[in-house]
Amino acid sequence: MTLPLFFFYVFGTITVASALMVIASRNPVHSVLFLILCFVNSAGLFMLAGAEFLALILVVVYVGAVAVLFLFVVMMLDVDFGSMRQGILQYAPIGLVVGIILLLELLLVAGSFVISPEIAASPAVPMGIGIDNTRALGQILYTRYIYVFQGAGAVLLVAMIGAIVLTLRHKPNVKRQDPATQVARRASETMEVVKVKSGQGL
Amino acid sequence: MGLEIGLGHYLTVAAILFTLGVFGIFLNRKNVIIILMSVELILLAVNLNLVAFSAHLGDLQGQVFALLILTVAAAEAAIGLAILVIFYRNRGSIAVDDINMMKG
Amino acid sequence: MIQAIVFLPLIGALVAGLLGRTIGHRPSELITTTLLLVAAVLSWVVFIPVAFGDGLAGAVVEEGGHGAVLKVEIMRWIQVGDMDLRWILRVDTLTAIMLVVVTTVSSLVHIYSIGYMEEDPHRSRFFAYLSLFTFAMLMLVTADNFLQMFFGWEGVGLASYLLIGFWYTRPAANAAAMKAFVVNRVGDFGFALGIFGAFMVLGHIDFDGAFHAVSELGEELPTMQFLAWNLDAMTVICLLLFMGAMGKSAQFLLHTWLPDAMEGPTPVSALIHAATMVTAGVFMVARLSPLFETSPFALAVVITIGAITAFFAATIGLVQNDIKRVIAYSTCSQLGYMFVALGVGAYSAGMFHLFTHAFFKALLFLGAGSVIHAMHHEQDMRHMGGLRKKIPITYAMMMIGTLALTGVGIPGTSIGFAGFFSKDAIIESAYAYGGTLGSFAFWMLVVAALFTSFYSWRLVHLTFHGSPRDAQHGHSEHPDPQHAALETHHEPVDDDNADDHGHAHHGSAYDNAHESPAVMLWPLYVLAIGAVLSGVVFYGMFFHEVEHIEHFFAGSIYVDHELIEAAHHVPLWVKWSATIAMILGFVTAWFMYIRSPETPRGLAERNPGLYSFLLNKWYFDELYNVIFVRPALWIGRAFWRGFDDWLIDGKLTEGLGRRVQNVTSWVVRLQSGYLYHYAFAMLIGVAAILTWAIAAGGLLQ
Amino acid sequence: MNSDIVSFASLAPAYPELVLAVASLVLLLVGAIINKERVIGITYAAIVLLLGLAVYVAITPSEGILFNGVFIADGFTRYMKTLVLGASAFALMLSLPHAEENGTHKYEYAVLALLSTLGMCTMVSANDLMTLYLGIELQSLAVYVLAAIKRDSGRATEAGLKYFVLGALSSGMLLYGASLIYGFTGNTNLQLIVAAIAIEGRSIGLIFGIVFLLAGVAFKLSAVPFHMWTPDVYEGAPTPVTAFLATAPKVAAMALLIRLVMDALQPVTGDWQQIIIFLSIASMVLAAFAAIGQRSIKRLVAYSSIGHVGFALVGLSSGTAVGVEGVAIYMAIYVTMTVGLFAFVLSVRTDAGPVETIDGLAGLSRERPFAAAIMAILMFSLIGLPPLAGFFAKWHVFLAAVEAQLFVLAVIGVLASAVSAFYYLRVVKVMYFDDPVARFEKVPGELTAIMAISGFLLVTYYFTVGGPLASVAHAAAGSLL
Amino acid sequence: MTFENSILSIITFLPLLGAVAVLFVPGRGGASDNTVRSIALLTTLVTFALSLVMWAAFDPSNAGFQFVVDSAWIGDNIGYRVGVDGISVLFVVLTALLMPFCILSSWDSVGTRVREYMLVFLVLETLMLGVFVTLDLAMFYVFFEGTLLPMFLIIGIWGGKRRIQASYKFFFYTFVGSVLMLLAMMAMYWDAGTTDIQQLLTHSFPTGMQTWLWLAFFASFAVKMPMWPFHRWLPEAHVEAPTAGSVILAAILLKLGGYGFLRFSLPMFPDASAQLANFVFILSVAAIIVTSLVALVQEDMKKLIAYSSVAHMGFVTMGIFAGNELGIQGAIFQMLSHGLISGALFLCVGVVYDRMHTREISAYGGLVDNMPRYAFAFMVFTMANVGLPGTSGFVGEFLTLIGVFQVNTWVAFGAAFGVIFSAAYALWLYRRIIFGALTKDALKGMLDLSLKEKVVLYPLIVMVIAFGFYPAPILDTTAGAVEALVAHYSSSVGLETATVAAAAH
Repeated sequence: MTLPLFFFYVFGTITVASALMVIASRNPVHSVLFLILCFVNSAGLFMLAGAEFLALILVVVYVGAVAVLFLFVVMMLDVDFGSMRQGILQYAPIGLVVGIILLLELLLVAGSFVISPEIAASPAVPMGIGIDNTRALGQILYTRYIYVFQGAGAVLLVAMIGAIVLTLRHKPNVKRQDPATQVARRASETMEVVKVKSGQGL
Repeated sequence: MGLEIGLGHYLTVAAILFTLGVFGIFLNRKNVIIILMSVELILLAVNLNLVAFSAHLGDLQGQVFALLILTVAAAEAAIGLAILVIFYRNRGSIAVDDINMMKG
Repeated sequence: MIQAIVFLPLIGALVAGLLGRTIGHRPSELITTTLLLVAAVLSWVVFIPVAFGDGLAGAVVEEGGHGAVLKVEIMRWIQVGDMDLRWILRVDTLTAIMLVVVTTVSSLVHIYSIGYMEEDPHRSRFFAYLSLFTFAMLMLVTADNFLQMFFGWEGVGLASYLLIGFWYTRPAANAAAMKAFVVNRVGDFGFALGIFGAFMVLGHIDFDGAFHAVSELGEELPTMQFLAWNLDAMTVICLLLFMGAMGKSAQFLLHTWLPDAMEGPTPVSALIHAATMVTAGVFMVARLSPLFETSPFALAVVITIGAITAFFAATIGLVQNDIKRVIAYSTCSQLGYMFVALGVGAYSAGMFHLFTHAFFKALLFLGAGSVIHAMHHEQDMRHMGGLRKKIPITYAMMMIGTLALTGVGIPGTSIGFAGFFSKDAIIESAYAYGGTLGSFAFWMLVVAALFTSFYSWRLVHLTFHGSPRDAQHGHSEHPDPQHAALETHHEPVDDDNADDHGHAHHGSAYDNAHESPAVMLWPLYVLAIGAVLSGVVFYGMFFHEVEHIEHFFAGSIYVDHELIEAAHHVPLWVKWSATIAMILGFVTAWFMYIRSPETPRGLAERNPGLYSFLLNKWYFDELYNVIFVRPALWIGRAFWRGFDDWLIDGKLTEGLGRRVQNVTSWVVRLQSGYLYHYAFAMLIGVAAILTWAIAAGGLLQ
Repeated sequence: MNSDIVSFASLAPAYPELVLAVASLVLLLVGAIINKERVIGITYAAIVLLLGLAVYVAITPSEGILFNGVFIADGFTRYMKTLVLGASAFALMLSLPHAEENGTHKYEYAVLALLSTLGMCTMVSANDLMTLYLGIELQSLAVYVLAAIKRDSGRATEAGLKYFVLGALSSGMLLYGASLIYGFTGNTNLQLIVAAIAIEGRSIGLIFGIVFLLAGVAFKLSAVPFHMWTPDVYEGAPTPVTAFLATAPKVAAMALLIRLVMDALQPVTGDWQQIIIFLSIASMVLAAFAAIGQRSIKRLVAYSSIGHVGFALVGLSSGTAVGVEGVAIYMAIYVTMTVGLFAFVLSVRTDAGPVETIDGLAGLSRERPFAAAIMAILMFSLIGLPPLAGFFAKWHVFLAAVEAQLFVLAVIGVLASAVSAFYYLRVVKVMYFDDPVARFEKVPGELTAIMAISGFLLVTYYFTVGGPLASVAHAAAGSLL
Repeated sequence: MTFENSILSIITFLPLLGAVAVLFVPGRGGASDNTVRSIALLTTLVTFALSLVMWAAFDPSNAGFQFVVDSAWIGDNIGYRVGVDGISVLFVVLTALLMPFCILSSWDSVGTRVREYMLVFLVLETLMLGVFVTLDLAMFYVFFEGTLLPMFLIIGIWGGKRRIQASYKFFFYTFVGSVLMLLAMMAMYWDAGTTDIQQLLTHSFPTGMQTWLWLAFFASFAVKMPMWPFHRWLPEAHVEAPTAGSVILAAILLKLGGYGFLRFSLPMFPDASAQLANFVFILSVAAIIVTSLVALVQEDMKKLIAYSSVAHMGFVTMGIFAGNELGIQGAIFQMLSHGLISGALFLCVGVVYDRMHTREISAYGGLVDNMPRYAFAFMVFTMANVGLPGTSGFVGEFLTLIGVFQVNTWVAFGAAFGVIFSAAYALWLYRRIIFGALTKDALKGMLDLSLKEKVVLYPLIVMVIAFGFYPAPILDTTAGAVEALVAHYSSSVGLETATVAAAAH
């Protein structure tokens, strides 16, 4: 057993196990933590496959942002998880059967991979020989895949607008900026000169 | 089993992850957040697939694709959580069994 | 001229029918009657040269045709493919005879009705119907093709229906009218099929064409596939056609409508149900004699049915109490005679009897009408009696009619009433036909002659002789077994008497009885002349000598030389048989109704079964009710409620609807609202498709 | 790797997308700045923009493959984009009346709709698995938000949540399929995939990839068994949003599906054909039965749209140009009918608010004869009764199926349409045969106009648009193959 | 735009124009209702006049299609093609003829939603005319199926108590039948490559395919006719429909099935027609006998007449599949004549229904006392229904019977029972309604025919009788086309002209 293989098994086993715990654990906080574990180990797998940039991104973006977001929401919603009903697994057996069939079928695919040499010989976007993974990605991301890149930007924009429009609440006693009113402000409305007679209040 | 890390290894792990993700969606009665996490697992499985294929084929498309998926998945998570938050505000619960106003 | 004869009645009918209310009753009556009189005169103008001169004026012998015929084309009718139907008026001797009979009797009936229907509020309608009937009958007799005949055939059926149901407020009249139409339709069913067969086998639908085709058939007769069997085509066709004749002429099995048809006004009975329409069957068989002659079997059937009818109707006539029903059964019976004549091949004899019968039977009916009129619409003979003094002219006329009907005359001489000549001619022909069938027919007819004589004289005795027996004269206290039987069996006649002119309102019907007005008596006189003389005058043309017959008919019917010769040379006892039977009948009737009036009651009491059997007309109505009417209604209801409502609607259509609802509620339950179910459904979908792709896509090789 | 973009003009085929992207940003900014009372103007601007783009796309023949093969523009995309843009525009128009009540008065609504439309255009023009996914996500994410935009409504948020969760699952499946296809063909570009399949032939991985990919697309189309979200989301989401997601995204998804199967998967036609046939039959039959049990108009519409997707897929099942032509025509007519339908749903109101149940329509024909008449026409058209346009839609797709000798499919299809007649007729029955129970409010002008346009097109289809539409669709299908 | 190529389009779409006009009549209520009625009447009258002009210009000696317009329209598979031949021309005239009567008969009896009513009727007229004039397969379906829609509304909106069930039943029976036909049409297009009926008539379909196509067409036409046992929708639809609806249903819509058999089944699938003729015969005879018996026990006037329609349509199907000139000419004639007669009978029922608002037979009796004119009209139509010679009802019955007799005596034998039964149920109906004593108080105040009713019924009387005595105008018009059809059919099936089926000596 070579070292990479050993690490593959380590990462792979932990990934699968923590994924199982994600869906099996009763406490959502635990789930999130297992999810983080899962991602980190997956990053290891990515690394083993030579996708260094993606591995790092996975850790940075997922563990650093997404998973933490999950954790944040879980905490914020402040659900009383103790009183939450236990999942009644009445359909579990049939679900299990169907799931296992699906798994077996997918594994069938895993074992059947063949690719003709012609295709293998001429990849559409070959990995540059001698340049590192990050650079290779960078070279095509802003040229060849500019459209996709910009599109991904749009997706993020949608996510931003969506999150704002859905969750932002204007609480009445919170001071906030309102560009429209601020721009529309006039001097005459903002300042009033009042002569205060002495001895009297306003 | 060979001594090298084969494509099959990756695909197997991805398949298991995918199945677990799917399981998480339909066996879960407790909590919608778990479902969202299951979705992340599925996407992870896909990414694993793509990276493995990419490595095996010596082709970068898979990695670009995976990168795209990561981005989109982040956006998806944001929106999903946002919807979840307003759902919670309306109903005071995120139990899957409670998402049942409309049916038939 | 022919057009005038045929269409004048139609014009009359249209005027009276459509404009009757506008122009009033009397003008309607006058117009229709006048038009018919003109038609009658014209008919005689056509007929006299045929009978006494040198044949039909203007007639030509067409090449390949069947004798001297005068044809007048009116217009096209139905032309499809090989079938070329036109409205053509065809006149030959046969037609000429019928023209005379129809128009004469009809015009007399018109005249008579002016008096008879005087009180009726719908008189113009009545006259319209009468004229319409006459038109239809004339179309029937002048038909040049099967279909035109069928037109007339159905037309007279319609008119008969309308006239029987003329008094539409009476349920019995409506029922009788419908029955007449429907039973006739049963006959038409056969007639129509016969026409189809004739057209298919002979390739022509006009008479000349068909006759020509028949004459070219030769020895090898064609066969045809009819239903499951391959049969001799001509036999099939003739039998089917004869079925039509049976319906129209009220022959055994299809006779039930005729007695009920007496619900109509009496002039109608005289015109339609005695003189003209019912003889259409006879006319048809005579007209189609070339066809019938090709099928001995069909002729045998004609003889059998005719003989049975003659006998069977006479037996029923023996015990009937309604004056009109007696005459109706008599008509039925006489029609049987005619068919026997046709069947044995003595077509001319059959036509002869038709001719004479028209006169004396119309006379009897109109006479009976006069009696009924006198008795204020009382028709039950048991309530009559002794009317001789009250209505002497009617009595005389009825006597003449009875003498003619019973066939009084001296065999071997030319002395006798009309019926004597024609009836004897038939009986002799039947005997001459020979064989088992001939003997059977002969004896049936002789017995029928005896019965005829009996019931005719019974009628005369009950009505005119003896002492009055109406309500005031012992109606209440007579425990007559006949009457008892009558009450148990619900004679419709009885119900009707209650309807309009119940005698209770009039005091004694007998006391109030009066002779009919002149307008009703004059037609009687004319008919009486016919009843006396038509036999002796026309005997020569119809039956006496073969050459004479041939010349007279000029090819319009088939003439069987040998048979007629043989009929003239039958043994003496045969010639006397009918006369003897007639005398026996007379004597019995005299004994039972004049000499010893208790005898009938005694006889009836001793033979209750036979008596009710006869009184109830051999239970034919009941039988038909059980085997045809009720099953038809039952099947109708079964298919309606059972098939349509229960099976198609309940089980299939609406059942399907319920299935759909079931499926729907099941499908809707699938949509549980739970996310995990939805996700699971997607998963199952994918898993199923994957599995199927593996299994069916052959991916594992 | 060099870009193939040499000048601004060479971007011409992608102008609509670029304009949409830029416009959505601009409108977002404007919306943030301008006065609260005027934000509805953003929606108007978006409508005008969409209509303008629709016309522009329809009349400008600029075609080509851009961005190193990830983007394609040809006759087919022009047809579908026109439809998508038009449908979006009309769906946005439907958000104008009663905007406050439906939560569609925010300027974000229009911006998100524009971005979603951008996603749809990307879907239509996708020539690469990546753009395909990108388009779907862009479209979906925006619509998830829209479905829940009435954020204080329990039903709307539930609809958004359901839609989101199941949508995410479906994208997962789609991606898994995409990854398999990529792995087994070595490419993500559709043309290159064709070439690869031509060399490789079928393999289990490829077929599995196709299954997953089609499952993902079927979800967007709401084809059975991936339809489960549809009734709930249609019912829960604000009506204008339902109108939006029942029209344009369906067209885009259908265009995507057609591009995918007819172009990329051409060599394995036999395999995907069976899947499509399965989806088609399941959709037609299930929708026909399920809809009978519905009381809510919007759920009825949901099942109806499921059924119609099934019918449209009948055409695609044939795998021929005629079939594609049929689907193209079908989608156009479907959009017309659906827009009209939602205009009706929005227009029927009593004092107590919008009428939501079918029984609530009782006697409508007496008080609002015009709306009822249009609805009756719509219902008959949805049944597929001639001479209305719905019939011609079915004619084209079934014709393709018969030509491909898919007789069983065709027979099941027509029988399903007979069953479906049952529930459509019920609406007519309630409106026309029953007696009124409530008073109905007056119909706003824009809805009347939309209903009138829809009704007019449906009724006069044979005389007006039928011929031209058929020839355009013919050309579109021709350019694809 | 010449007369030749525009007349059919004008006739077909004129009512639609009228419908549009009706739509835009201003105002609501009485005055505008009258305007609407007048427009509808005028439109239908002009249409009828034009149809007569067309008939006059029609050349019966030409067996092909006339006034043909042929232009491609939607894609390459649906065209605007119209034309008439001897088979269809008279149906156009019949349709145009009956519409004014329908409008007139509903003048007073329909008081609610008049505008919609007239609109729907005018649309229906266009659709019906379209069925007969179109020469494009797809458009045939469009028109054929399109008639469902207005009829559904007519029954459902203006119908009686059980109108909803009736309209649903009507809709589903016919719809399910026709969708199968739709598929068959597509298969025909696929095989022949055209939807042009003129070309399809010369195209010969493979024998195996013919059977399936035939069955699919049969599913539609048999329901439409309706043939037993697919008839169940008819009695209910008739009973519940308003008078004019019943008239149209019986007089025209039922004929679409027969027309379809003649236009498609027989000439396009001759082999299948020959094979399955016996099947049709069995159903026809069953229709004639069974439904006649069912009619005998009905208690509702309209239902009785409806069942009688089913029986009469049995003659039509029988005649068509006899496949000879007599049978087919007879079938066409029977359809036309039944159009007049059954229409008239329903109008007659409408007359008393308008006065009494019940169709129960037992509620009537003795009407002749007060309503002699009505009784007369009813008598004429009853007798025509019975098939009395001298009425148009006879000619068709006779020709179909004699035609089928040459092919199969069993069938003729069975069908001839209809002659008996029809008399029974028709007269039984007449007797119960018209005859008898006038004892029911409710009936005593009933008035005889009004002027409008006379205008409606009297012309029908004249026509029914006139065509009974002189059917030549109709038979001559159809002769050429039928001859060609029979020649085509016989040569396809390989029969000698089936006049003499008498077996060899």
